[in-house]
Amino acid sequence: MTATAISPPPTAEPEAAKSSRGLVDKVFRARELTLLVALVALVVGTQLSNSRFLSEQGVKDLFLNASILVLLAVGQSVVVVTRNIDLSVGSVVGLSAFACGKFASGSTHSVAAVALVGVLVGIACGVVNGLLVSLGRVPSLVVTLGTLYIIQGIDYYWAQGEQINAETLPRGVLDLGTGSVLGIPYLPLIAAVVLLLTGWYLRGYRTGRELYAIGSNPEAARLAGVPSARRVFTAYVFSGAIAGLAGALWLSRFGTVVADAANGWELQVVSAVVVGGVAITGGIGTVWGAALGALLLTTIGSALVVLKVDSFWQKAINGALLLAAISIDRIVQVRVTRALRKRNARHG
Amino acid sequence: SGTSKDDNDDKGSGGSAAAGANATADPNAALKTGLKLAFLPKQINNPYETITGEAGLAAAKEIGSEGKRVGPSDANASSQVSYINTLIQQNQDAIMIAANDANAVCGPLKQAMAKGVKVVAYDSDTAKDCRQLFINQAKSEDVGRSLVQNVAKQVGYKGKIAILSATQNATNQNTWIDYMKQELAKPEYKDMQLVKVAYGDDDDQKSFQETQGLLQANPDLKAIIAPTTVGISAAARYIDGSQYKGKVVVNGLGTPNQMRQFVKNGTVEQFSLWDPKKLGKLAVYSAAALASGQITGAEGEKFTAGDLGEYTIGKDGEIILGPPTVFNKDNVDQYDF
Amino acid sequence: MTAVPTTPGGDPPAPVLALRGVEKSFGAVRALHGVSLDLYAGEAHALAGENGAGKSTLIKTLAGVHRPDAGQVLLDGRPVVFGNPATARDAGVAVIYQEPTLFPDLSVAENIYMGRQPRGALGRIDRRGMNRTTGELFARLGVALDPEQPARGLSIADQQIVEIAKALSFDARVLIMDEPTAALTGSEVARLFSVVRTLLDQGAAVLFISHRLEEIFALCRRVTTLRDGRWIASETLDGLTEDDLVRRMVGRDLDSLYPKQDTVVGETALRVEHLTREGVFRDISFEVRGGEIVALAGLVGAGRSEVARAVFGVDRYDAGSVEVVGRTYKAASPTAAMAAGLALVPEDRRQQGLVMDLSIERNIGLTRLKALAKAGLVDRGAEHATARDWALRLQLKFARLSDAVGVLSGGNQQKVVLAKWLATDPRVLIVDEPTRGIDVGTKAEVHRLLSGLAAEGLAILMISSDLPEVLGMADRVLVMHEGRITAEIPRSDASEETVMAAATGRTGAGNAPHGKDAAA
Amino acid sequence: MADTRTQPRETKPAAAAAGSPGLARFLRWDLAVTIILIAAFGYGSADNASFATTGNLSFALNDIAEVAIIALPMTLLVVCGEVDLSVASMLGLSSALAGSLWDAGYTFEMIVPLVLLVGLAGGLVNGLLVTKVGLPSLAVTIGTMTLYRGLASVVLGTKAVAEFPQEYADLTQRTVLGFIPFPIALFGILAIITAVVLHATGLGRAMFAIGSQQEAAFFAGIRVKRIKLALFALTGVVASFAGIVFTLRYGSARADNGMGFEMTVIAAVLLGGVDFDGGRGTLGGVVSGLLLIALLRNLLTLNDVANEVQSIVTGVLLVVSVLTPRAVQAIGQRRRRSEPESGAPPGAASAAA
Ligand SMILES: Nc1ncnc2c1ncn2[C@@H]1O[C@H](COP(=O)(O)OP(=O)(O)OP(=O)(O)O)[C@@H](O)[C@H]1O
Ligand SMILES: Nc1ncnc2c1ncn2[C@@H]1O[C@H](COP(=O)(O)OP(=O)(O)OP(=O)(O)O)[C@@H](O)[C@H]1O
Ligand SMILES: [Mg+2]
Ligand SMILES: [Mg+2]
Repeated sequence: MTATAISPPPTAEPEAAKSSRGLVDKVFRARELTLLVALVALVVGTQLSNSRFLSEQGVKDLFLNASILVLLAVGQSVVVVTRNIDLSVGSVVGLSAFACGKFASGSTHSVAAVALVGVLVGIACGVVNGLLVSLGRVPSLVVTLGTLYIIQGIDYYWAQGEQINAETLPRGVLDLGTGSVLGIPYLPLIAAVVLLLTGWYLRGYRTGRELYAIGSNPEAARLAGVPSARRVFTAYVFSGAIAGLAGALWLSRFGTVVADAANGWELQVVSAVVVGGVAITGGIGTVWGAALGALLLTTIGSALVVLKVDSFWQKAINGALLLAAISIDRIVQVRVTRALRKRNARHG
Repeated sequence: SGTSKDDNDDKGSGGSAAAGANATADPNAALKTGLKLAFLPKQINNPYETITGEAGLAAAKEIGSEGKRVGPSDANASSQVSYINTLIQQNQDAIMIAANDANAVCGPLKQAMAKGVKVVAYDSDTAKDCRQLFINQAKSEDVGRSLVQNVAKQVGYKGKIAILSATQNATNQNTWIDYMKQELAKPEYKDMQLVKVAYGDDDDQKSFQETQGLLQANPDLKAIIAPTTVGISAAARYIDGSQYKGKVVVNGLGTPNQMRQFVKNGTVEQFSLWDPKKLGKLAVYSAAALASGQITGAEGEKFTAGDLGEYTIGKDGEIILGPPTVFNKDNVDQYDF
Repeated sequence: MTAVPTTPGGDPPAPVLALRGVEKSFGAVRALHGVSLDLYAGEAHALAGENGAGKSTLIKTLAGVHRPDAGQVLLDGRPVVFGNPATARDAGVAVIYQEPTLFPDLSVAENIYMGRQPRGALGRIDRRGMNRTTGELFARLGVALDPEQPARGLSIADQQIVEIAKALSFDARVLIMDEPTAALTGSEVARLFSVVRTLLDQGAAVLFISHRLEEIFALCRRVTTLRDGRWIASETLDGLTEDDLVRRMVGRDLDSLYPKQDTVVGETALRVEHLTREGVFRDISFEVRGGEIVALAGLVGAGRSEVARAVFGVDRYDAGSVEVVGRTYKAASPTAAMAAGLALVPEDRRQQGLVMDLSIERNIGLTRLKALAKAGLVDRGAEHATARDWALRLQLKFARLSDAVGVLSGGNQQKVVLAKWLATDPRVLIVDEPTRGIDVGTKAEVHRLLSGLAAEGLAILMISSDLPEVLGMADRVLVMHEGRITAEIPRSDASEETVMAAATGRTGAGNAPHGKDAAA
Repeated sequence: MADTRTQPRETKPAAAAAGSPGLARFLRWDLAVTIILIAAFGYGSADNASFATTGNLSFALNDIAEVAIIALPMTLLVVCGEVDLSVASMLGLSSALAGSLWDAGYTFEMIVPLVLLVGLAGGLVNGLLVTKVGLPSLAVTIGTMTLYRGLASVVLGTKAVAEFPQEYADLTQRTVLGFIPFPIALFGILAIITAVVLHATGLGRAMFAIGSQQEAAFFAGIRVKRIKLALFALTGVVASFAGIVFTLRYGSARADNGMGFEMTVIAAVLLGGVDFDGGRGTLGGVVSGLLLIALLRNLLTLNDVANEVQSIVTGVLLVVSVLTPRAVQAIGQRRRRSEPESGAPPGAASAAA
């Protein structure tokens, strides 16, 4: 071969590569930034038209409303980055909330015990999902659509139309939903702690990165010796546990539960995750984005009510906003990539 | 045929006409036993429907008949239809239905009546020619007007009020709301202003957030009327945990068990409801009476509903259960449902 | 069974890794049939064989991807069972697979260190350390890749380099490379070889697969040949000629590898003028006439594939025009390009060339759905007949035409891609790396085929990184460098020196249409 | 296609199963569903005297008419690797629109084309967002699902419009051959057309190719985007047509009509053995899946099985429908452990814009 004569690549190249990478990086970061800007704009705009929006009560309500969705979005993201999905979350929350209610109703169980029951119920559901998806190696959308029906059926079968009333619940459980420390209600606090820990873990730990690897290219993950089945299983158990916890929180927040708590929430959760920039095709996205997505969606809901938008329009506007969010995100991404290419041209 | 009813309204007379065409009432006929009576509630696991239905089943047992409850787990118009058809196949003697949609269930119900199955609507009516009887828990007009009257007294005939309803399509809700609006149009309410009708979809959490939204949008709101059991308890619970406690009146239709704590802690002064158990019971008795030939559904016919006493069929085959009970801290402990 | 190696020390050492009588079948296909192999420390061992001979299967058996149906894997003389890739890796076996397997969404550094990222405080990943060591690996390979760049968007060559870096990062005792050079050009190959030689000096054992025989001779000391899953020979390369090796691989003597026929050059079939795609290529003008094979040469990343994609309507271009058989056509989509008489055998056959799940016959029929239709319905008989004819003509190795194309070996897959495009009876055929990963025997067939097609009057534009192929097949060579055409060299003047000079931009001829003046 | 976000896909195991086609063909899931269907029918007839009566069957079939009609274009979409979750909302929007137009005094003959036009527009919105903007269809149609349902309540609010012209309403109740309801007969005709298109024409071939390897299909000159766009548009039109059928069948136009139907449609398609990742499935399987759902529902209700148990049965069927074929493959794969070479290379999918 004649190749030996060829000089090493020009020195200018790594620098160009570096700066272009910086820009790409910024764009990715920008997903979260855009969401934040949208959120702030929304809040400010609403506040300008109705000053009660950001009253103490208003802010409190905003965060209280978002907490459960944020939690579920965090759990869902962990599954979605592995190129899977968990549609059963709504049903799991319902079952867990009812189980917690049954457990707590008329008893003096501590709030920790009730939450534990919720988490255990969630873990049980997560284990079923996880086993089916990771061992059965079947499309997760279908499996979890199946378990959505199954878990809901079990829940309804058990409840038989029974309603758990707030007055029968121990004080401690209800306090979790209404109480606060240093003026910050417990619920958002719990959601924030779970969010922080999950984000920290996904970014900084081998097993966390492996979840992204599995979602990015399952076959490559296998060849790299990543125990995919075990990781995916864990992701489902985690998502289940979070949904179970959310069920317990649901009980404490609303006091009254019937079997169909969080019925149909799976789509809202997936919306939040998608708006938050977690790719449904796996490998991309952060829990920060997902949490912001959840916060944005709930805030839109609250803002529409406060802005006295006709309730008939609320749903339509929600849908349109979801579409706008993902479209703009995508268009910006494409534009930036194109701009990068042209810029490289000028440099080259 | 039937009785002396002389109604020019085609649709109105349909029910009695259909019934009267092939039968005459024999008020002295014995109540048959071994009848197969089926409840078809709006939604099988709705707690209110459960109370009504269970009481009905107990009543069916009392009279020696066989009752059952079937139904969808979502409150959709179309979901009930499959059940009606199955009930026809099963040769039930009577169907007692709380309709999710007055018209969607019509076709199959007519088929049922054509096959000799008696149809009694309760709680939420179907179109008038699709059933023989409608057991109205309370006269819709009374429910709507009295809620406004009670609330007006509570707020001193002044200020903004809002309504928190169930779903946008619920027939009974919309009827009541219509009457509320008519009542509010009267001059004595000129200082009261209905700012919004919000819909909580009979979903606890949605109702909760709608309440919260109502108060944020209208901080000077004086009262919320929630003519739905899910809505009123969610509204009360939000008010209870917020700064608005004691400042905003909550009234409407609720069950004593759900509302007891709010009445006792002062969040809610009063609310109304009929006894859902009696509603279920009356539905069963009237269905049995129809199936036994005691009545045909024509106006003016009378029958006895066990210990509930005697009832007379009104215009359009409607039977009124009775006036709603107003609950407050003095009487709420006497009820358990 | 195997020849005793002649190590410098004199004593025959024990093999580090060995296979003994390994059998492996996929359904009815016997991929390996009693194969043995010894790898010694400090020695590069070549594995030669035609497409489908079982080379990749053998490697996967060594790597723990497949478990042999019979036979043993020996590590340091002791039998071992590699249940999965991780156990093999932990035992010191690093593998570069034939097809790059990267995580597109993760950074290059994470791709290399997935599952074994260096850890710092609290067990957290030490990103800075990871990026630094990645940078060092790339420096060893003499490439300028950014460790933090996501793998998405890397060219195939860069992907292969990341794979190589990954394998190096293991500091493995055994390094197995399945056609690592298929996507690389001379300079990168040379770099790779010098790094591998260092590893050999440090005592690593290397197993190397390539269809480029000169590479085998340049790097390896011994060679094992497989044919149809059977072990043929293991011997030292000293004293062996390329012809000997080819004979062992194909079981007979081979005619010329570059059977270029002289043809009558006809009308201009493809004329590209001032074609520009910002940031990728600029001001590309050339023409290809009927009966002519024009090669587009250049280093990897020069933008050759991009030109082909733009001409074929896959990518948009910002300026310029394309003319096919005298008619300007707007390159809006492959559909339009096909209608104009163009065909493109793409660079990446797994993603772009074939639908892996579909059967062989359906893949071949895919480009001719309209032509195969009878009253709107697909004529399965005709589809089958076409596929059978082409399979025969290209000597495709297959069990049934209704088998999914995904189970064919790489070379046979490439034949299916060729068949699918030749079946459209194009006026201009663009082939992008037509013989990448194809064994010598098939390669010669493909060359004969291209040559024959040109003789029939087809205009062929051939993109190739294989310099001997370019020199052996092309009537004219266009050379690209950093998105521009830097030289146009007629067959008579084309040599490794002239082409490489233009490809590396050392001619100083700029856009000179006749590179030969500068290059000579 | 430079900017399609094609993800590298695992080659599906059936490719490997092709090694033993005899076994694979014998254990194909769509055939299994058909056998289960026949078994369920046999059991039902023996178990309950009122099951196999024409009246009951006619009703059981009519009960899934709209779901069945929508399942046809949905099958094509799923084969192409896409999905449309907005169909039930489009059904509701069409129903609401038909209701409000009827209320406003339009004749039914004017209403139908108008409503279908709106369906077309809705389908195009989905299609354009997927093909032009390049968004995943799952995300897009979750959005339009909310949007269209919202628009439905904007159009009709709380009202429920009834009293549609009897001659049209009758069409949805009339039967042919004694027990096959008109809408189902129509479905049958459409199903045959769809089956021919999917399994015997070049267009069908193209759809399978798109579903298994979009980029390769594009390189082969298949108009990937155009086909997808057309399918989304078709799905929109069919969903709005189903909305009209629904409205007439129940005689009631409401904004919440058909709530949750999308899940039943998708369940039927998947139950019929169509691979959710695209590229694999048969229309016959989907028809069997639909009939199985209809019969099971009817049988369970007839035997007074509680609604929640039915929900469990649906769920279990779904899980089994995907688990069984994999289990069969796993037996085949025991001999040849799965194969990385059949995995696609990752970066190759890259192709940045
Ligand atoms: N997963 C599989 N399923 C079925 N057959 C397979 C599978 N993998 C490989 N084969 C078959 O085994 C034989 C050997 O294939 P292998 O990939 O080892 O060849 P190779 O020597 O690497 O060829 P190339 O040089 O083209 O890469 C071929 O006939 C191939 O079709
Ligand atoms: N998918 C992609 N995303 C971003 N940039 C790319 C992509 N593919 C190629 N490039 C860049 O475009 C330019 C042209 O690359 P390309 O590989 O097409 O060149 P080539 O001369 O055809 O090389 P090869 O010999 O590999 O075919 C290079 O700078 C390369 O890094
Ligand atoms: Mg190989
Ligand atoms: Mg190239």
